[in-house]
Amino acid sequence: MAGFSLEQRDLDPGYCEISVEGELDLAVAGELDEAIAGVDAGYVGLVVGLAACEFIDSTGIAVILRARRRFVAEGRRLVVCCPADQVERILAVTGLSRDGLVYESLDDALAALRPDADG
Amino acid sequence: MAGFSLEQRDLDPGYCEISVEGELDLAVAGELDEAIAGVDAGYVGLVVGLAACEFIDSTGIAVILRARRRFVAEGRRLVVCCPADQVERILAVTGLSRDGLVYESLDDALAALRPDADG
Amino acid sequence: MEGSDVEIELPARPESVALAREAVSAEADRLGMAPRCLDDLRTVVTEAFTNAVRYAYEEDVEGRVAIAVSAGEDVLCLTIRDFGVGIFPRPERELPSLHMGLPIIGALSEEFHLTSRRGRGTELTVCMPMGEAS
Amino acid sequence: MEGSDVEIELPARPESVALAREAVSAEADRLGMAPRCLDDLRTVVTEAFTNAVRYAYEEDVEGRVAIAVSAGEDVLCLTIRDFGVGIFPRPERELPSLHMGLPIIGALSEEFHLTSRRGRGTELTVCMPMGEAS
Ligand SMILES: Nc1ncnc2c1ncn2[C@@H]1O[C@H](COP(=O)(O)OP(=O)(O)O)[C@@H](O)[C@H]1O
Ligand SMILES: Nc1ncnc2c1ncn2[C@@H]1O[C@H](COP(=O)(O)OP(=O)(O)O)[C@@H](O)[C@H]1O
Repeated sequence: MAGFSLEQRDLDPGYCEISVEGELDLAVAGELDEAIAGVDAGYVGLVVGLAACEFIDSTGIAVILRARRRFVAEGRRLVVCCPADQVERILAVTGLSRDGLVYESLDDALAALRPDADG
Repeated sequence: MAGFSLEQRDLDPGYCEISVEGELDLAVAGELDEAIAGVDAGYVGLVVGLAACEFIDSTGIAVILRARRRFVAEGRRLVVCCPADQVERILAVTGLSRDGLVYESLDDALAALRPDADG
Repeated sequence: MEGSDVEIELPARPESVALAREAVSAEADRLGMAPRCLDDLRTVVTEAFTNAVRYAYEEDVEGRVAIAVSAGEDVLCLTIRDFGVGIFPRPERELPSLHMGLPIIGALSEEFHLTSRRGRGTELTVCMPMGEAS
Repeated sequence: MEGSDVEIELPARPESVALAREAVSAEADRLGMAPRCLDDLRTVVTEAFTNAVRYAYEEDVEGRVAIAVSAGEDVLCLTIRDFGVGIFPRPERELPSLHMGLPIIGALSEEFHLTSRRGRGTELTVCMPMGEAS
Protein backbone atom coordinates (compact mmCIF):
# COMPACT_ATOMS: atom_id res chain seq x y z
CA MET A 1 0.00 0.00 0.00
CA ALA A 2 1.40 3.39 -0.92
CA GLY A 3 2.11 5.54 2.12
CA PHE A 4 1.10 9.15 2.48
CA SER A 5 3.15 12.21 3.21
CA LEU A 6 3.03 15.98 2.84
CA GLU A 7 5.89 18.37 2.35
CA GLN A 8 5.84 22.17 2.34
CA ARG A 9 8.48 24.24 0.56
CA ASP A 10 8.92 27.87 -0.41
CA LEU A 11 8.57 29.00 -3.99
CA ASP A 12 9.00 32.69 -4.88
CA PRO A 13 8.63 35.05 -1.90
CA GLY A 14 5.03 34.96 -0.66
CA TYR A 15 4.30 31.68 -2.42
CA CYS A 16 4.68 28.10 -1.30
CA GLU A 17 3.86 24.55 -2.30
CA ILE A 18 2.46 21.63 -0.37
CA SER A 19 3.37 18.42 -2.21
CA VAL A 20 1.20 15.37 -1.68
CA GLU A 21 2.87 12.00 -1.96
CA GLY A 22 1.03 8.68 -1.97
CA GLU A 23 -2.69 8.01 -1.72
CA LEU A 24 -5.05 10.70 -0.51
CA ASP A 25 -8.32 9.29 0.86
CA LEU A 26 -10.66 9.57 3.85
CA ALA A 27 -8.04 8.25 6.27
CA VAL A 28 -5.57 11.07 5.58
CA ALA A 29 -7.64 13.91 4.10
CA GLY A 30 -7.69 15.57 7.53
CA GLU A 31 -3.89 15.80 7.45
CA LEU A 32 -3.96 17.76 4.22
CA ASP A 33 -6.73 19.94 5.63
CA GLU A 34 -4.61 20.81 8.67
CA ALA A 35 -1.46 21.35 6.64
CA ILE A 36 -3.23 23.87 4.40
CA ALA A 37 -4.86 25.58 7.37
CA GLY A 38 -1.39 25.84 8.92
CA VAL A 39 0.15 27.74 6.00
CA ASP A 40 1.31 31.09 7.36
CA ALA A 41 -0.95 34.01 6.44
CA GLY A 42 2.14 35.71 4.97
CA TYR A 43 1.90 33.39 1.99
CA VAL A 44 -0.57 34.90 -0.48
CA GLY A 45 -0.49 31.95 -2.85
CA LEU A 46 -0.39 28.18 -2.36
CA VAL A 47 0.19 25.41 -4.90
CA VAL A 48 -1.06 21.95 -3.94
CA GLY A 49 1.35 19.75 -5.87
CA LEU A 50 -0.10 16.44 -6.97
CA ALA A 51 2.75 15.13 -9.17
CA ALA A 52 3.56 12.39 -6.64
CA CYS A 53 -0.05 11.85 -5.57
CA GLU A 54 -0.94 8.39 -6.86
CA PHE A 55 -4.57 8.43 -5.89
CA ILE A 56 -7.17 10.97 -4.83
CA ASP A 57 -10.81 10.49 -3.87
CA SER A 58 -13.74 12.91 -3.72
CA THR A 59 -13.07 13.66 -0.05
CA GLY A 60 -9.53 14.77 -0.88
CA ILE A 61 -10.85 16.96 -3.67
CA ALA A 62 -13.52 18.40 -1.36
CA VAL A 63 -10.86 19.32 1.20
CA ILE A 64 -8.87 21.16 -1.50
CA LEU A 65 -11.97 23.00 -2.75
CA ARG A 66 -13.01 24.07 0.73
CA ALA A 67 -9.47 25.29 1.46
CA ARG A 68 -9.55 27.24 -1.78
CA ARG A 69 -12.83 28.95 -0.82
CA ARG A 70 -11.26 29.93 2.51
CA PHE A 71 -8.18 31.29 0.74
CA VAL A 72 -10.33 33.32 -1.64
CA ALA A 73 -12.33 34.74 1.29
CA GLU A 74 -9.02 35.96 2.73
CA GLY A 75 -7.89 37.49 -0.56
CA ARG A 76 -5.34 34.70 -1.11
CA ARG A 77 -5.11 32.15 -3.90
CA LEU A 78 -4.83 28.35 -4.09
CA VAL A 79 -4.29 26.23 -7.18
CA VAL A 80 -3.48 22.61 -7.90
CA CYS A 81 -0.72 21.41 -10.14
CA CYS A 82 0.62 18.47 -12.03
CA PRO A 83 -2.02 15.75 -11.63
CA ALA A 84 -1.26 12.46 -13.41
CA ASP A 85 -3.10 9.23 -14.20
CA GLN A 86 -5.96 8.52 -11.76
CA VAL A 87 -5.79 12.03 -10.28
CA GLU A 88 -6.00 13.66 -13.69
CA ARG A 89 -8.87 11.38 -14.68
CA ILE A 90 -11.05 12.02 -11.63
CA LEU A 91 -10.52 15.78 -11.93
CA ALA A 92 -11.65 15.54 -15.55
CA VAL A 93 -14.66 13.33 -14.77
CA THR A 94 -15.90 15.69 -12.07
CA GLY A 95 -15.54 18.68 -14.41
CA LEU A 96 -12.97 20.37 -12.16
CA SER A 97 -10.21 20.44 -14.79
CA ARG A 98 -12.11 23.18 -16.57
CA ASP A 99 -12.43 25.30 -13.47
CA GLY A 100 -9.23 27.37 -13.28
CA LEU A 101 -8.18 25.19 -10.33
CA VAL A 102 -5.82 22.78 -12.06
CA TYR A 103 -2.54 23.55 -13.91
CA GLU A 104 -0.26 21.17 -15.77
CA SER A 105 3.05 22.55 -14.56
CA LEU A 106 4.37 24.37 -11.54
CA ASP A 107 5.23 27.37 -13.75
CA ASP A 108 1.64 27.63 -14.98
CA ALA A 109 0.38 27.26 -11.43
CA LEU A 110 2.67 30.01 -10.15
CA ALA A 111 1.65 32.29 -13.00
CA ALA A 112 -2.01 31.76 -12.08
CA LEU A 113 -1.32 32.75 -8.48
CA ARG A 114 0.08 36.17 -9.38
CA PRO A 115 -2.16 39.14 -8.58
CA ASP A 116 -2.35 40.13 -12.24
CA ALA A 117 -3.66 36.69 -13.31
CA ASP A 118 -7.44 36.09 -13.58
CA GLY A 119 -9.49 34.09 -11.10
CA MET B 1 -53.28 22.00 -9.01
CA ALA B 2 -52.40 24.67 -6.48
CA GLY B 3 -51.15 27.87 -8.07
CA PHE B 4 -48.09 29.78 -6.98
CA SER B 5 -47.68 33.39 -5.96
CA LEU B 6 -45.34 35.62 -4.02
CA GLU B 7 -46.15 38.75 -2.08
CA GLN B 8 -43.79 41.22 -0.43
CA ARG B 9 -44.85 43.41 2.48
CA ASP B 10 -43.13 45.66 4.98
CA LEU B 11 -42.75 44.63 8.60
CA ASP B 12 -40.96 46.94 11.06
CA PRO B 13 -38.76 49.57 9.40
CA GLY B 14 -35.82 47.88 7.67
CA TYR B 15 -37.55 44.48 7.69
CA CYS B 16 -39.85 42.82 5.20
CA GLU B 17 -41.55 39.54 4.40
CA ILE B 18 -41.96 37.60 1.19
CA SER B 19 -44.90 35.23 1.57
CA VAL B 20 -45.03 32.15 -0.57
CA GLU B 21 -48.45 30.83 -1.53
CA GLY B 22 -49.06 27.50 -3.24
CA GLU B 23 -46.55 24.89 -4.36
CA LEU B 24 -42.87 25.74 -4.64
CA ASP B 25 -41.00 23.42 -6.99
CA LEU B 26 -38.52 23.47 -9.89
CA ALA B 27 -40.97 25.26 -12.20
CA VAL B 28 -41.26 28.32 -9.96
CA ALA B 29 -38.16 28.29 -7.75
CA GLY B 30 -36.55 30.84 -10.07
CA GLU B 31 -39.37 33.30 -9.29
CA LEU B 32 -38.62 33.13 -5.58
CA ASP B 33 -34.91 33.48 -6.32
CA GLU B 34 -35.53 36.68 -8.30
CA ALA B 35 -37.97 38.09 -5.76
CA ILE B 36 -35.43 37.69 -2.97
CA ALA B 37 -32.61 39.10 -5.12
CA GLY B 38 -34.90 42.08 -5.82
CA VAL B 39 -35.41 43.00 -2.16
CA ASP B 40 -34.03 46.52 -1.72
CA ALA B 41 -30.63 46.66 0.00
CA GLY B 42 -32.24 49.03 2.52
CA TYR B 43 -33.93 46.05 4.13
CA VAL B 44 -31.50 44.47 6.58
CA GLY B 45 -33.75 41.52 7.41
CA LEU B 46 -36.07 39.32 5.36
CA VAL B 47 -38.61 36.73 6.49
CA VAL B 48 -39.61 34.11 3.93
CA GLY B 49 -43.14 33.29 5.07
CA LEU B 50 -44.23 29.74 4.37
CA ALA B 51 -47.58 29.65 6.20
CA ALA B 52 -49.48 29.47 2.91
CA CYS B 53 -46.87 27.36 1.14
CA GLU B 54 -48.51 23.99 0.64
CA PHE B 55 -45.51 22.19 -0.78
CA ILE B 56 -41.78 22.74 -1.04
CA ASP B 57 -39.09 20.61 -2.69
CA SER B 58 -35.32 20.47 -2.24
CA THR B 59 -34.79 22.99 -5.05
CA GLY B 60 -36.99 25.53 -3.26
CA ILE B 61 -35.08 24.95 -0.05
CA ALA B 62 -31.75 25.26 -1.91
CA VAL B 63 -32.84 28.62 -3.34
CA ILE B 64 -33.67 29.88 0.17
CA LEU B 65 -30.35 28.64 1.59
CA ARG B 66 -28.33 30.24 -1.20
CA ALA B 67 -30.20 33.52 -0.75
CA ARG B 68 -29.46 33.35 2.96
CA ARG B 69 -25.72 32.88 2.32
CA ARG B 70 -25.80 35.93 0.06
CA PHE B 71 -27.63 37.96 2.71
CA VAL B 72 -25.11 36.95 5.35
CA ALA B 73 -22.22 37.92 3.06
CA GLU B 74 -23.80 41.39 2.85
CA GLY B 75 -24.26 41.65 6.62
CA ARG B 76 -28.03 41.12 6.30
CA ARG B 77 -30.21 38.35 7.70
CA LEU B 78 -32.78 35.95 6.26
CA VAL B 79 -35.00 33.52 8.14
CA VAL B 80 -37.98 31.33 7.33
CA CYS B 81 -41.20 31.26 9.24
CA CYS B 82 -44.34 29.31 9.85
CA PRO B 83 -43.91 26.06 7.89
CA ALA B 84 -46.80 23.60 8.15
CA ASP B 85 -47.49 20.01 7.15
CA GLN B 86 -45.34 18.85 4.21
CA VAL B 87 -43.07 21.90 4.47
CA GLU B 88 -42.44 21.37 8.15
CA ARG B 89 -41.79 17.68 7.58
CA ILE B 90 -39.23 18.08 4.81
CA LEU B 91 -37.38 20.76 6.79
CA ALA B 92 -37.22 18.33 9.71
CA VAL B 93 -36.13 15.38 7.57
CA THR B 94 -33.29 17.35 6.00
CA GLY B 95 -32.11 18.51 9.43
CA LEU B 96 -32.69 22.18 8.61
CA SER B 97 -35.22 22.79 11.40
CA ARG B 98 -32.34 22.64 13.88
CA ASP B 99 -30.31 25.20 12.00
CA GLY B 100 -31.47 28.62 13.25
CA LEU B 101 -33.14 29.09 9.87
CA VAL B 102 -36.73 28.20 10.72
CA TYR B 103 -39.10 29.89 13.21
CA GLU B 104 -42.61 28.91 14.20
CA SER B 105 -44.12 32.38 14.27
CA LEU B 106 -43.56 35.72 12.58
CA ASP B 107 -42.74 37.25 15.98
CA ASP B 108 -40.00 34.70 16.61
CA ALA B 109 -38.68 35.22 13.10
CA LEU B 110 -38.56 39.00 13.53
CA ALA B 111 -36.84 38.65 16.89
CA ALA B 112 -34.19 36.45 15.24
CA LEU B 113 -33.53 39.09 12.61
CA ARG B 114 -32.66 41.83 15.10
CA PRO B 115 -28.98 42.76 15.35
CA ASP B 116 -28.82 41.72 19.00
CA ALA B 117 -30.08 38.18 18.25
CA ASP B 118 -27.59 35.35 17.62
CA GLY B 119 -26.83 33.89 14.23
CA MET C 1 -42.71 -1.68 -15.25
CA GLU C 2 -45.00 -4.72 -15.70
CA GLY C 3 -48.17 -5.02 -13.68
CA SER C 4 -48.42 -1.37 -12.96
CA ASP C 5 -51.78 0.22 -12.45
CA VAL C 6 -50.98 3.60 -13.89
CA GLU C 7 -48.37 4.59 -16.45
CA ILE C 8 -47.68 8.05 -17.76
CA GLU C 9 -44.95 9.66 -19.77
CA LEU C 10 -44.24 13.36 -19.67
CA PRO C 11 -41.72 15.69 -21.30
CA ALA C 12 -38.64 16.36 -19.14
CA ARG C 13 -39.60 19.94 -18.34
CA PRO C 14 -39.98 21.86 -15.09
CA GLU C 15 -43.72 22.30 -15.71
CA SER C 16 -44.16 18.53 -15.78
CA VAL C 17 -43.13 18.15 -12.15
CA ALA C 18 -46.48 19.35 -10.77
CA LEU C 19 -48.37 17.17 -13.26
CA ALA C 20 -46.39 14.12 -12.14
CA ARG C 21 -47.03 14.98 -8.49
CA GLU C 22 -50.78 15.39 -9.06
CA ALA C 23 -51.18 12.28 -11.18
CA VAL C 24 -49.39 10.02 -8.73
CA SER C 25 -51.01 11.42 -5.61
CA ALA C 26 -54.50 11.32 -7.15
CA GLU C 27 -54.00 7.63 -7.91
CA ALA C 28 -52.62 6.92 -4.43
CA ASP C 29 -55.51 8.79 -2.86
CA ARG C 30 -57.97 6.72 -4.89
CA LEU C 31 -56.20 3.59 -3.63
CA GLY C 32 -56.72 4.75 -0.05
CA MET C 33 -53.29 6.01 0.98
CA ALA C 34 -53.32 7.86 4.33
CA PRO C 35 -52.98 11.68 4.13
CA ARG C 36 -49.62 11.91 5.90
CA CYS C 37 -48.24 9.21 3.60
CA LEU C 38 -49.63 11.10 0.62
CA ASP C 39 -47.56 14.12 1.61
CA ASP C 40 -44.42 11.99 1.68
CA LEU C 41 -45.33 10.43 -1.65
CA ARG C 42 -45.74 13.89 -3.19
CA THR C 43 -42.28 14.81 -1.93
CA VAL C 44 -40.76 11.60 -3.30
CA VAL C 45 -42.32 11.92 -6.78
CA THR C 46 -41.21 15.52 -6.94
CA GLU C 47 -37.59 14.82 -5.97
CA ALA C 48 -37.26 11.88 -8.35
CA PHE C 49 -38.94 13.58 -11.29
CA THR C 50 -36.97 16.77 -10.71
CA ASN C 51 -33.68 14.84 -10.92
CA ALA C 52 -34.72 13.46 -14.29
CA VAL C 53 -35.64 16.95 -15.52
CA ARG C 54 -32.49 18.62 -14.18
CA TYR C 55 -29.85 16.00 -14.87
CA ALA C 56 -30.86 13.26 -17.31
CA TYR C 57 -30.65 15.12 -20.62
CA GLU C 58 -28.27 17.52 -22.28
CA GLU C 59 -29.62 21.04 -22.45
CA ASP C 60 -30.53 20.88 -26.13
CA VAL C 61 -32.34 17.53 -25.90
CA GLU C 62 -36.02 17.33 -25.04
CA GLY C 63 -36.25 14.01 -23.26
CA ARG C 64 -39.10 12.14 -21.66
CA VAL C 65 -39.75 10.77 -18.21
CA ALA C 66 -41.93 7.71 -17.56
CA ILE C 67 -43.81 7.06 -14.34
CA ALA C 68 -45.49 3.87 -13.21
CA VAL C 69 -47.46 3.24 -10.04
CA SER C 70 -48.22 -0.24 -8.77
CA ALA C 71 -50.00 -0.93 -5.50
CA GLY C 72 -49.91 -3.89 -3.18
CA GLU C 73 -51.91 -4.23 0.03
CA ASP C 74 -49.76 -2.16 2.37
CA VAL C 75 -47.34 -0.63 -0.01
CA LEU C 76 -47.28 1.48 -3.13
CA CYS C 77 -44.35 1.29 -5.52
CA LEU C 78 -43.50 4.12 -7.83
CA THR C 79 -41.06 3.88 -10.72
CA ILE C 80 -39.57 6.96 -12.35
CA ARG C 81 -37.47 6.34 -15.40
CA ASP C 82 -35.54 8.45 -17.86
CA PHE C 83 -33.57 7.61 -20.99
CA GLY C 84 -30.73 10.04 -20.44
CA VAL C 85 -27.06 9.94 -19.50
CA GLY C 86 -27.36 7.86 -16.31
CA ILE C 87 -26.21 9.12 -12.91
CA PHE C 88 -23.34 11.39 -13.79
CA PRO C 89 -21.57 14.49 -12.46
CA ARG C 90 -23.73 17.37 -13.68
CA PRO C 91 -23.04 21.07 -13.38
CA GLU C 92 -25.55 23.18 -11.48
CA ARG C 93 -27.17 25.46 -13.99
CA GLU C 94 -29.06 28.52 -12.75
CA LEU C 95 -30.74 26.97 -9.76
CA PRO C 96 -28.77 25.66 -6.80
CA SER C 97 -29.18 22.12 -5.49
CA LEU C 98 -29.52 20.88 -1.93
CA HIS C 99 -27.68 17.61 -2.76
CA MET C 100 -30.32 15.76 -0.80
CA GLY C 101 -32.65 14.36 -3.44
CA LEU C 102 -31.84 10.69 -2.91
CA PRO C 103 -31.35 11.04 0.86
CA ILE C 104 -34.82 12.61 1.16
CA ILE C 105 -36.27 9.76 -0.88
CA GLY C 106 -34.49 7.26 1.37
CA ALA C 107 -35.75 8.94 4.53
CA LEU C 108 -39.40 8.97 3.40
CA SER C 109 -39.61 5.48 1.89
CA GLU C 110 -39.36 1.91 3.14
CA GLU C 111 -36.82 1.13 0.46
CA PHE C 112 -35.71 2.20 -2.96
CA HIS C 113 -33.84 0.68 -5.88
CA LEU C 114 -31.85 2.80 -8.27
CA THR C 115 -30.34 1.56 -11.52
CA SER C 116 -28.09 3.78 -13.58
CA ARG C 117 -26.81 2.73 -17.02
CA ARG C 118 -24.18 4.97 -18.53
CA GLY C 119 -25.57 6.73 -21.56
CA ARG C 120 -28.87 4.85 -21.27
CA GLY C 121 -30.66 6.38 -18.36
CA THR C 122 -31.72 6.02 -14.77
CA GLU C 123 -34.57 4.07 -13.17
CA LEU C 124 -35.69 4.58 -9.61
CA THR C 125 -38.29 2.42 -7.84
CA VAL C 126 -39.50 3.62 -4.46
CA CYS C 127 -41.76 1.68 -2.11
CA MET C 128 -43.92 3.68 0.28
CA PRO C 129 -46.30 2.54 3.02
CA MET C 130 -50.04 3.04 2.32
CA GLY C 131 -50.86 3.78 5.95
CA GLU C 132 -49.42 5.39 9.07
CA ALA C 133 -48.73 2.11 10.86
CA SER C 134 -45.86 0.78 8.79
CA MET D 1 -23.68 -11.93 -3.04
CA GLU D 2 -23.85 -15.51 -4.38
CA GLY D 3 -21.20 -16.79 -6.75
CA SER D 4 -18.68 -14.19 -5.83
CA ASP D 5 -15.01 -14.96 -6.13
CA VAL D 6 -13.83 -12.85 -3.25
CA GLU D 7 -15.64 -11.72 -0.15
CA ILE D 8 -14.27 -9.61 2.63
CA GLU D 9 -15.72 -7.74 5.56
CA LEU D 10 -14.00 -4.82 7.20
CA PRO D 11 -14.79 -2.45 10.06
CA ALA D 12 -16.42 0.81 8.91
CA ARG D 13 -13.35 2.93 9.62
CA PRO D 14 -11.35 5.38 7.51
CA GLU D 15 -8.29 3.12 7.67
CA SER D 16 -10.27 0.32 6.02
CA VAL D 17 -10.72 2.27 2.79
CA ALA D 18 -7.17 1.62 1.56
CA LEU D 19 -7.45 -2.06 2.51
CA ALA D 20 -10.67 -2.37 0.51
CA ARG D 21 -9.05 -0.62 -2.45
CA GLU D 22 -5.99 -2.87 -2.37
CA ALA D 23 -7.93 -6.10 -1.91
CA VAL D 24 -10.31 -5.42 -4.78
CA SER D 25 -7.70 -4.14 -7.20
CA ALA D 26 -5.30 -7.02 -6.44
CA GLU D 27 -8.07 -9.47 -7.28
CA ALA D 28 -9.01 -7.57 -10.45
CA ASP D 29 -5.37 -7.41 -11.50
CA ARG D 30 -5.06 -11.17 -11.00
CA LEU D 31 -8.16 -11.59 -13.19
CA GLY D 32 -6.45 -9.60 -15.95
CA MET D 33 -8.17 -6.22 -15.76
CA ALA D 34 -6.48 -3.58 -17.92
CA PRO D 35 -4.44 -0.92 -16.04
CA ARG D 36 -6.61 2.05 -16.97
CA CYS D 37 -9.71 0.11 -15.88
CA LEU D 38 -7.95 -0.81 -12.63
CA ASP D 39 -7.55 2.90 -11.87
CA ASP D 40 -11.27 3.44 -12.35
CA LEU D 41 -12.06 0.40 -10.22
CA ARG D 42 -9.86 1.76 -7.42
CA THR D 43 -11.78 5.03 -7.59
CA VAL D 44 -15.15 3.26 -7.52
CA VAL D 45 -14.30 1.00 -4.55
CA THR D 46 -12.98 3.98 -2.66
CA GLU D 47 -16.06 6.16 -3.25
CA ALA D 48 -18.50 3.39 -2.36
CA PHE D 49 -16.63 2.19 0.71
CA THR D 50 -16.10 5.76 1.90
CA ASN D 51 -19.85 6.41 1.77
CA ALA D 52 -20.45 3.41 3.99
CA VAL D 53 -17.80 4.60 6.44
CA ARG D 54 -19.01 8.21 6.51
CA TYR D 55 -22.75 7.80 6.40
CA ALA D 56 -24.04 4.31 7.21
CA TYR D 57 -23.59 4.23 10.97
CA GLU D 58 -24.23 6.55 13.86
CA GLU D 59 -21.04 7.98 15.33
CA ASP D 60 -21.05 5.70 18.38
CA VAL D 61 -21.67 2.50 16.42
CA GLU D 62 -18.79 0.50 14.98
CA GLY D 63 -20.38 -1.08 11.92
CA ARG D 64 -19.05 -3.36 9.25
CA VAL D 65 -18.83 -3.16 5.49
CA ALA D 66 -18.90 -6.22 3.23
CA ILE D 67 -17.33 -6.40 -0.21
CA ALA D 68 -17.80 -9.04 -2.85
CA VAL D 69 -16.17 -9.28 -6.26
CA SER D 70 -17.49 -11.48 -9.02
CA ALA D 71 -16.01 -11.59 -12.50
CA GLY D 72 -17.52 -12.48 -15.83
CA GLU D 73 -15.65 -12.56 -19.14
CA ASP D 74 -15.68 -8.85 -19.98
CA VAL D 75 -17.02 -7.38 -16.81
CA LEU D 76 -16.27 -7.32 -13.13
CA CYS D 77 -19.03 -6.69 -10.61
CA LEU D 78 -18.34 -5.31 -7.21
CA THR D 79 -20.84 -5.23 -4.35
CA ILE D 80 -20.37 -3.01 -1.33
CA ARG D 81 -22.86 -3.46 1.44
CA ASP D 82 -23.45 -1.97 4.84
CA PHE D 83 -26.00 -2.68 7.57
CA GLY D 84 -26.61 0.92 8.59
CA VAL D 85 -29.38 3.49 8.31
CA GLY D 86 -29.91 3.31 4.52
CA ILE D 87 -29.48 6.33 2.23
CA PHE D 88 -30.45 9.20 4.48
CA PRO D 89 -29.72 12.92 4.93
CA ARG D 90 -26.47 12.96 6.91
CA PRO D 91 -24.69 15.96 8.37
CA GLU D 92 -21.14 16.64 7.22
CA ARG D 93 -18.88 16.06 10.19
CA GLU D 94 -15.34 17.46 10.09
CA LEU D 95 -14.51 16.70 6.50
CA PRO D 96 -16.37 18.34 3.63
CA SER D 97 -18.03 16.33 0.86
CA LEU D 98 -17.94 16.87 -2.88
CA HIS D 99 -21.48 15.48 -3.28
CA MET D 100 -20.26 13.50 -6.26
CA GLY D 101 -19.74 10.00 -4.90
CA LEU D 102 -22.54 8.30 -6.83
CA PRO D 103 -22.10 10.48 -9.94
CA ILE D 104 -18.39 9.50 -10.09
CA ILE D 105 -19.36 5.85 -9.73
CA GLY D 106 -21.91 6.28 -12.54
CA ALA D 107 -19.39 7.98 -14.80
CA LEU D 108 -16.74 5.28 -14.38
CA SER D 109 -18.97 2.19 -14.60
CA GLU D 110 -21.13 0.53 -17.21
CA GLU D 111 -24.01 0.41 -14.78
CA PHE D 112 -24.76 0.29 -11.10
CA HIS D 113 -27.60 -0.83 -8.88
CA LEU D 114 -28.24 0.74 -5.53
CA THR D 115 -30.67 -0.57 -2.94
CA SER D 116 -31.41 1.38 0.21
CA ARG D 117 -33.57 -0.02 3.01
CA ARG D 118 -34.50 2.41 5.74
CA GLY D 119 -32.80 1.38 8.97
CA ARG D 120 -31.38 -1.74 7.36
CA GLY D 121 -28.58 -0.56 5.16
CA THR D 122 -27.40 0.12 1.66
CA GLU D 123 -26.14 -2.22 -1.06
CA LEU D 124 -24.38 -1.01 -4.18
CA THR D 125 -23.40 -3.26 -7.09
CA VAL D 126 -21.20 -1.73 -9.76
CA CYS D 127 -20.25 -3.37 -13.04
CA MET D 128 -16.97 -2.33 -14.65
CA PRO D 129 -15.39 -3.35 -17.94
CA MET D 130 -12.30 -5.62 -17.71
CA GLY D 131 -10.61 -4.07 -20.75
CA GLU D 132 -10.21 -0.78 -22.57
CA ALA D 133 -12.47 -1.71 -25.48
CA SER D 134 -15.86 -1.72 -23.79
N1 LIG E 1 -31.93 11.11 -13.43
C1 LIG E 1 -30.64 11.48 -13.38
N2 LIG E 1 -29.85 11.51 -14.49
C2 LIG E 1 -28.54 11.88 -14.42
N3 LIG E 1 -27.91 12.24 -13.27
C3 LIG E 1 -28.65 12.23 -12.13
C4 LIG E 1 -30.03 11.85 -12.11
N4 LIG E 1 -30.46 11.92 -10.82
C5 LIG E 1 -29.41 12.32 -10.09
N5 LIG E 1 -28.31 12.52 -10.86
C6 LIG E 1 -26.95 12.91 -10.40
O1 LIG E 1 -26.82 12.48 -9.06
C7 LIG E 1 -26.56 13.60 -8.20
C8 LIG E 1 -27.18 13.38 -6.82
O2 LIG E 1 -28.58 13.22 -6.91
P1 LIG E 1 -29.53 13.84 -5.80
O3 LIG E 1 -28.88 13.87 -4.46
O4 LIG E 1 -30.82 13.11 -5.86
O5 LIG E 1 -29.80 15.25 -6.43
P2 LIG E 1 -29.52 16.73 -5.96
O6 LIG E 1 -28.02 16.88 -6.00
O7 LIG E 1 -30.20 17.59 -6.97
O8 LIG E 1 -30.17 16.87 -4.62
C9 LIG E 1 -27.07 14.80 -8.97
O9 LIG E 1 -26.41 15.98 -8.55
C10 LIG E 1 -26.72 14.42 -10.41
O10 LIG E 1 -25.35 14.64 -10.68
N1 LIG F 1 -23.93 3.94 2.65
C1 LIG F 1 -24.69 5.00 2.95
N2 LIG F 1 -25.45 5.02 4.08
C2 LIG F 1 -26.22 6.09 4.40
N3 LIG F 1 -26.31 7.22 3.63
C3 LIG F 1 -25.58 7.26 2.50
C4 LIG F 1 -24.74 6.17 2.09
N4 LIG F 1 -24.16 6.50 0.91
C5 LIG F 1 -24.61 7.73 0.59
N5 LIG F 1 -25.46 8.20 1.55
C6 LIG F 1 -26.19 9.49 1.53
O1 LIG F 1 -26.33 9.87 0.18
C7 LIG F 1 -25.71 11.13 -0.06
C8 LIG F 1 -25.15 11.23 -1.46
O2 LIG F 1 -24.19 10.23 -1.69
P1 LIG F 1 -22.90 10.54 -2.56
O3 LIG F 1 -23.17 11.53 -3.61
O4 LIG F 1 -22.37 9.23 -3.03
O5 LIG F 1 -21.91 11.02 -1.43
P2 LIG F 1 -21.16 12.39 -1.14
O6 LIG F 1 -22.24 13.38 -0.81
O7 LIG F 1 -20.27 12.11 0.02
O8 LIG F 1 -20.35 12.67 -2.37
C9 LIG F 1 -24.71 11.29 1.07
O9 LIG F 1 -24.43 12.65 1.32
C10 LIG F 1 -25.44 10.62 2.23
O10 LIG F 1 -26.42 11.49 2.80
